[in-house]
Amino acid sequence: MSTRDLGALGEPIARREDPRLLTGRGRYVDDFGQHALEVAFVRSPHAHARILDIDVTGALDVDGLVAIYTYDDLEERVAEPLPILIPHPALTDGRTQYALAKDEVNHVGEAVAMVVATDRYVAEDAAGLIRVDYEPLSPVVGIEAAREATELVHDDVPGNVAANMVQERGDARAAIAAAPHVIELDLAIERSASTPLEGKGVYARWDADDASLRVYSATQASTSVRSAIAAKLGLPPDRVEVIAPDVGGGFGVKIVHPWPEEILVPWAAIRLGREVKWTEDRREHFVSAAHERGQLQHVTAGFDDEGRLLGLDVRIWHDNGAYTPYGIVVPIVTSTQLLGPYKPGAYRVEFDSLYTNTVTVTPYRGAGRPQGCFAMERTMDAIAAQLGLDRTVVRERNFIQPDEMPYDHGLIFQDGRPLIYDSGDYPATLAKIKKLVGWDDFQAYREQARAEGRRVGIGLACYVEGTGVGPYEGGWVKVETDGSVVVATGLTTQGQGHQTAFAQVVASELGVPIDRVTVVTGDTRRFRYAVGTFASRAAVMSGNAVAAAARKVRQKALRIAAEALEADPGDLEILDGIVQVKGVPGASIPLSTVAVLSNPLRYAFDEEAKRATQFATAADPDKPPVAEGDEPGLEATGYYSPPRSTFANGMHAAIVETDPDTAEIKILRYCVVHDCGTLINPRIVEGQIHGGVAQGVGGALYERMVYDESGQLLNASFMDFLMPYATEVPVIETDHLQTPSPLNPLGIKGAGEAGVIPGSAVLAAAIEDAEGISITRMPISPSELHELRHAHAAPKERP
Amino acid sequence: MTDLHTVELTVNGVPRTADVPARRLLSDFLRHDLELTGTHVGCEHGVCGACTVLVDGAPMRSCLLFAVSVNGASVTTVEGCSTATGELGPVQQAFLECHGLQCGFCTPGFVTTITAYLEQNPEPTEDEARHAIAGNLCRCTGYQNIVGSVLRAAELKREAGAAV
Amino acid sequence: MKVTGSAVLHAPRDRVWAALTDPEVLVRTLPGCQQLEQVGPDYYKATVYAGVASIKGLFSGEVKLSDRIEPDSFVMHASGAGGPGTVSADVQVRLAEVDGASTRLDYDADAVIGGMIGGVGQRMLTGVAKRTAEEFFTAVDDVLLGRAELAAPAVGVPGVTGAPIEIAAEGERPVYTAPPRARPATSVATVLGSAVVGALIALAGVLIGWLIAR
Amino acid sequence: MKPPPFVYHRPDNVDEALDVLAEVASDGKILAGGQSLVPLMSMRLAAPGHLVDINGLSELGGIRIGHDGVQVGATVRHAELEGDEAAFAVQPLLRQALAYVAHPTIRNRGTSVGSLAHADPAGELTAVLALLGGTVTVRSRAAERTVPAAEFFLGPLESAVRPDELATSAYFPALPPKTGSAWTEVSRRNGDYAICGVGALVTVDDDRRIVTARLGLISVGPTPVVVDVSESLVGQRANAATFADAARLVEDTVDPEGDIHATAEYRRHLAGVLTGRALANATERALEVTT
Repeated sequence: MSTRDLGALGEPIARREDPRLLTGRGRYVDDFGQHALEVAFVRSPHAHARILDIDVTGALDVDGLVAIYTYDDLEERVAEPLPILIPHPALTDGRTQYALAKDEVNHVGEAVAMVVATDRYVAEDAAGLIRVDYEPLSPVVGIEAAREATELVHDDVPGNVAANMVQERGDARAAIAAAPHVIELDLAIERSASTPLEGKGVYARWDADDASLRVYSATQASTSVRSAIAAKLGLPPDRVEVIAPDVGGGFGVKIVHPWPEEILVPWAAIRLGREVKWTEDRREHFVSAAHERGQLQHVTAGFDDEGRLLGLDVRIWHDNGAYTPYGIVVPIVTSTQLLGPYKPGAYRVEFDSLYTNTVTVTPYRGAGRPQGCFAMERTMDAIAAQLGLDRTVVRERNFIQPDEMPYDHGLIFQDGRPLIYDSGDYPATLAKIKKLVGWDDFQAYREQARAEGRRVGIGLACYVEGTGVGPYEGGWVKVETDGSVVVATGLTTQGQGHQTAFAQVVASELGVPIDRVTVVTGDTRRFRYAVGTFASRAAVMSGNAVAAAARKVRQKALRIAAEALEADPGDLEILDGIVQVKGVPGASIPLSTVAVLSNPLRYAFDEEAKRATQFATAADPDKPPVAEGDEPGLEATGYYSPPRSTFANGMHAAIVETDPDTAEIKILRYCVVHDCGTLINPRIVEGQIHGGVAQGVGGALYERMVYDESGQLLNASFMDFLMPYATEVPVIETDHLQTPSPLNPLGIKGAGEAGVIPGSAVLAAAIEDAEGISITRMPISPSELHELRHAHAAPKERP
Repeated sequence: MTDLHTVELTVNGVPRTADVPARRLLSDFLRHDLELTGTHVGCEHGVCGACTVLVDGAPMRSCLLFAVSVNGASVTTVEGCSTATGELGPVQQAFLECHGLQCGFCTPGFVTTITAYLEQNPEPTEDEARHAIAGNLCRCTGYQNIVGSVLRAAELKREAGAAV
Repeated sequence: MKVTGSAVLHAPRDRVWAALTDPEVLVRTLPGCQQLEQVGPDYYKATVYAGVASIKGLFSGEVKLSDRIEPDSFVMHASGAGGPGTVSADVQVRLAEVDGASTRLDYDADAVIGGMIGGVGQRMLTGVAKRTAEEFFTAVDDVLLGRAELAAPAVGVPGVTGAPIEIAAEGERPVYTAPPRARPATSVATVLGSAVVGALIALAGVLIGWLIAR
Repeated sequence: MKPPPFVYHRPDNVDEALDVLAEVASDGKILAGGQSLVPLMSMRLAAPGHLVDINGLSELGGIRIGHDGVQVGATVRHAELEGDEAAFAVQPLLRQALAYVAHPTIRNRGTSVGSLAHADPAGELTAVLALLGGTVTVRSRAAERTVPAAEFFLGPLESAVRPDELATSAYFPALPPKTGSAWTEVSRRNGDYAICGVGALVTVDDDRRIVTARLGLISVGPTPVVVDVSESLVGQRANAATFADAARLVEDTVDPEGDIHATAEYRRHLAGVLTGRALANATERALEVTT
């Protein structure tokens, strides 16, 4: 690794994308195609039903209607089920939907017919006139119903079990049997969802002359969408361009691909020879995108008198909804990441991934970790309570110590690689969070509050997050002849500030001012190979990839400059976009000139170019202008492919107050200590944490997907799905550690998901502490806390 | 039913007109008929606030208004919250400085709401700033930096006022 | 949603039974019901002008009666669909003599409200259902007490009651058309229990309350 | 989510509006603020064939203040009424309750009379009107009538305004002397529909004893609920009053429904708790104006 001048790296600079976004010049999918035809879907009102007949005649007279499609209109591979993106041997009974429902619908909101019209208003008019005759079937709703399996979601999947998987290290059950103390906990987390402010959207234009397709999609994985569209529509991949423009938040739901609409909209555009656009509305997003989090978990823990975990046995029932397009990543993540910073003597985990007639489940920020963290941290609190120990003491006794790193858990992680923690200092993190929240002073505060008739409680939760999942990302860096630098990487951006962070990486690697660097993401025209933005991987993966590309460019620049300056490359440095001989002022050449020289020219099209033309250079007449093995241009492509994930960690602590009368829950303080290795831009990382915490608070106190027994989602709007406003999110106090990852040159660990992970765990702990009532289900509302108080008080009143 | 109505608005100081059906929502009128796509639509039922624009100076949900019903009004969108010379306005500048946005989708509604709010209350406390933005949803930022942006924008406006 | 409730109707059980299974009575008592078309034994197609306040609309669905154990109980199955939503309900109705002059009606409904209305109407559904149930039972009671004509003037729209029910034969199928009528004044006294919810009304599609299926 | 088509009417005066209403009858709806109607239409839960836009009718604007009360025209926005100092002076409960109506942005467009006509059982102003014993004036082509609050709210989303009628104004009586008012509510998020909301009016005598105490509640029944708790408090020293009996009385009176946000039992409990809080605040204010 060359000596790096960190320069802008690590600086909390303002984001370079912001002026555009702040003045209304952002370009989101629905901002394109103002004259495109627009799509509306007829979606099932039933959770489980057979489609007997679709009668479109009522809609045919609608002025402005262009086309109506049902399953019967679909051709070839468009008529096949959508792919299972992440196959797994344990996923024995994976099922996916058809782009338009064939014969049967399996959740409310599944698309049955597609209407194309001159605008969305007209499309909805026509959709409302299509009559679908259904034969309702018994729906399976909720994990208990799925487990009982008296009714089946898919006739050919017995027990509603899509997957069953066991992982074990040591003999956990024997260890528990031999342990001095054993506790059992039943824990539940309800459904929530990503709910980005911008829904999904697809806009497609077909160029018949060029036989090429361009698709704009609000996706987290444009290269994969391109592959999926090419495969489904039978097009050569190089005839398909997919662009993720500005995307209004993702949080996981936009990683799934292809969504039915990503196939249907381009398909219709080709068939009709017209531009076609679909913009998901909020209700569609609730009933036809994806949810997550719904899990039941039974924990059995054996421990010694000191509170050390001797054996841990966890049984998980995961609600995967109607289909499994994204495989079983979520329960695998819960199974493995549940362990957090701890090292139980032996561990066994088994999950069933179960079908229900509800919206499909795919990862939502945190992706199974909030459930796992809830299980582990509630267990730690229960152990402390049983032994009468301070909750931080029990945790500390179970921590993996810094000198045990790298630590191999003996399990397989979601990326198919061994679960090996690369680095982290958990005792130091704990010390920091205790100090930040004032853990040791809380008892005094509690007494004081109690004297004022107030109930307060404190909670703490720890997590470890595998980030920077492979297989790879790539980056391309080019220095233009005006000295500006363009950077492209294939993964996409949904607000993470990649145009700033990657520019910081490249600017510091190359030695150019950051305002000369422009970054493009998620555009298959600009970079062809990529995986996507998920699993807190962008900074780790593309950060290191663009760094690798920039380093290659730097080396080439130094080589060319050395020839021009007649100096040794080793004596050169690049400062502020100028290559110079160290310690020799005046012996320098701007990168712009190096870029000119890197590309031997015949034609001079401007003043700069003249310097590279054939009569202007004093090139060796015996050598080819472009040396063997070399390439014209000051540009390079680099890739980063890690051996395995890198593990960030952190701890949250919260102080809550519960109203003795109304049972309202107020967060008085919320503290975060976070370690994601080297920070590229601390301000961006802090923003990620704030946003994650807000989602964690939402998941703990406000948000849930309420299904009734018939599979109707009862709160499919922002009126009733209670995403927090500013008044519901506490002030977030943060502190950082920086334990660099040894796995990548920049020492980065991911930060995107961390903030959300411990939300339910830490708030349940604080509420339990305030109330003296065991909290085992999240989220919790004031109404539910009120009920718990009654249930808790009842035995005393009526012995 | 499909009769068109001529709607004339002054948008960001510029007279604009288009013939639209009565049911055209102001949000769609701005975005599609006038191609001012800075105003975003996040829920279309008046809860998220992304579509907030100023109608005769007052913030309103453009998704809850029929364009025809505000015929003749003066409308300010996020595009109109910049300075006369096209530079960032004080609220926009504050968002830039305070990292008050991530994906930027909800941002236009915050910028318009805060722009109007600071006219009413030029020196908000932190708590007032938080309440001022409490009718707008953001899924990215956790609001902390938006609250900071409100306070910073107030500061910038005061500085600009003092400089004049 | 599962809903239960009960009401006391001021007539002997056999008369209540007769009224509740008589399309001529149903067509004039089901709130908003405009037309019942008999398509088979105990099987009707219904046209309902349903809604709340001036937000109203036409809705069509079907009603079947089954498991008739006269005069104790029967089951109503109702279903229908409009643009904004669907409704279907199975309603178990039981009649019990209170005394010679009145009958207690208990119902257990399992209603499924689907589509947009199911996802956004939760806050209002039970309230609307309850209101509509009261209206229905009051109307039935009025018929039973022979005071149906008296109900209308109470809400002050003259000249809309007392018109005969028109029965037109459309092919083999009798069609019952409701006379123009005003909304009867409700009388909470006829409805028992705090959790009375008018799932019975699902059969009239009225749980869609404020739907308009145009 | 786009609204269905409709015929748009923008009458030049109230008579013209009433003519249209008479003609289109129940196929028509008034468009005032539209903050409830437009989302219902976008969700296609409402599809009126005709909208009669009254926003341009200046004769329906304006807040008229008298010693006896506040008259609010049909096009007066919540924000206008909330900010009106003279209205606050005559009837402070208006501003106290309006602060809880959704968010300020909604209040900038939504009209107070419109929200009464909409008769949402969670609408703060319904209980304010009912508690104060106000009236709503409605006009049709044939007649004008003034409907007392007690007869105005018929059911959830159902007011006494008939299809051919236009609610032209609402009248809120002034706060009597030696009286304090208060509004309090619990909602899930700031600005959400209340899980329970309570307004209180407390009148004291010169001896600082409570004379009357009344409450108006929302979200605990199909229409606003008014409870007179004077009997449980009369004669009590206002500064030492305890409101436990009043709270129990209210709990026993209301008949709330459960929903996805709160059980019926919790709503009932809140009605009691908030009754105590609203009475305490109102009593305190009554004492302030009585000294």
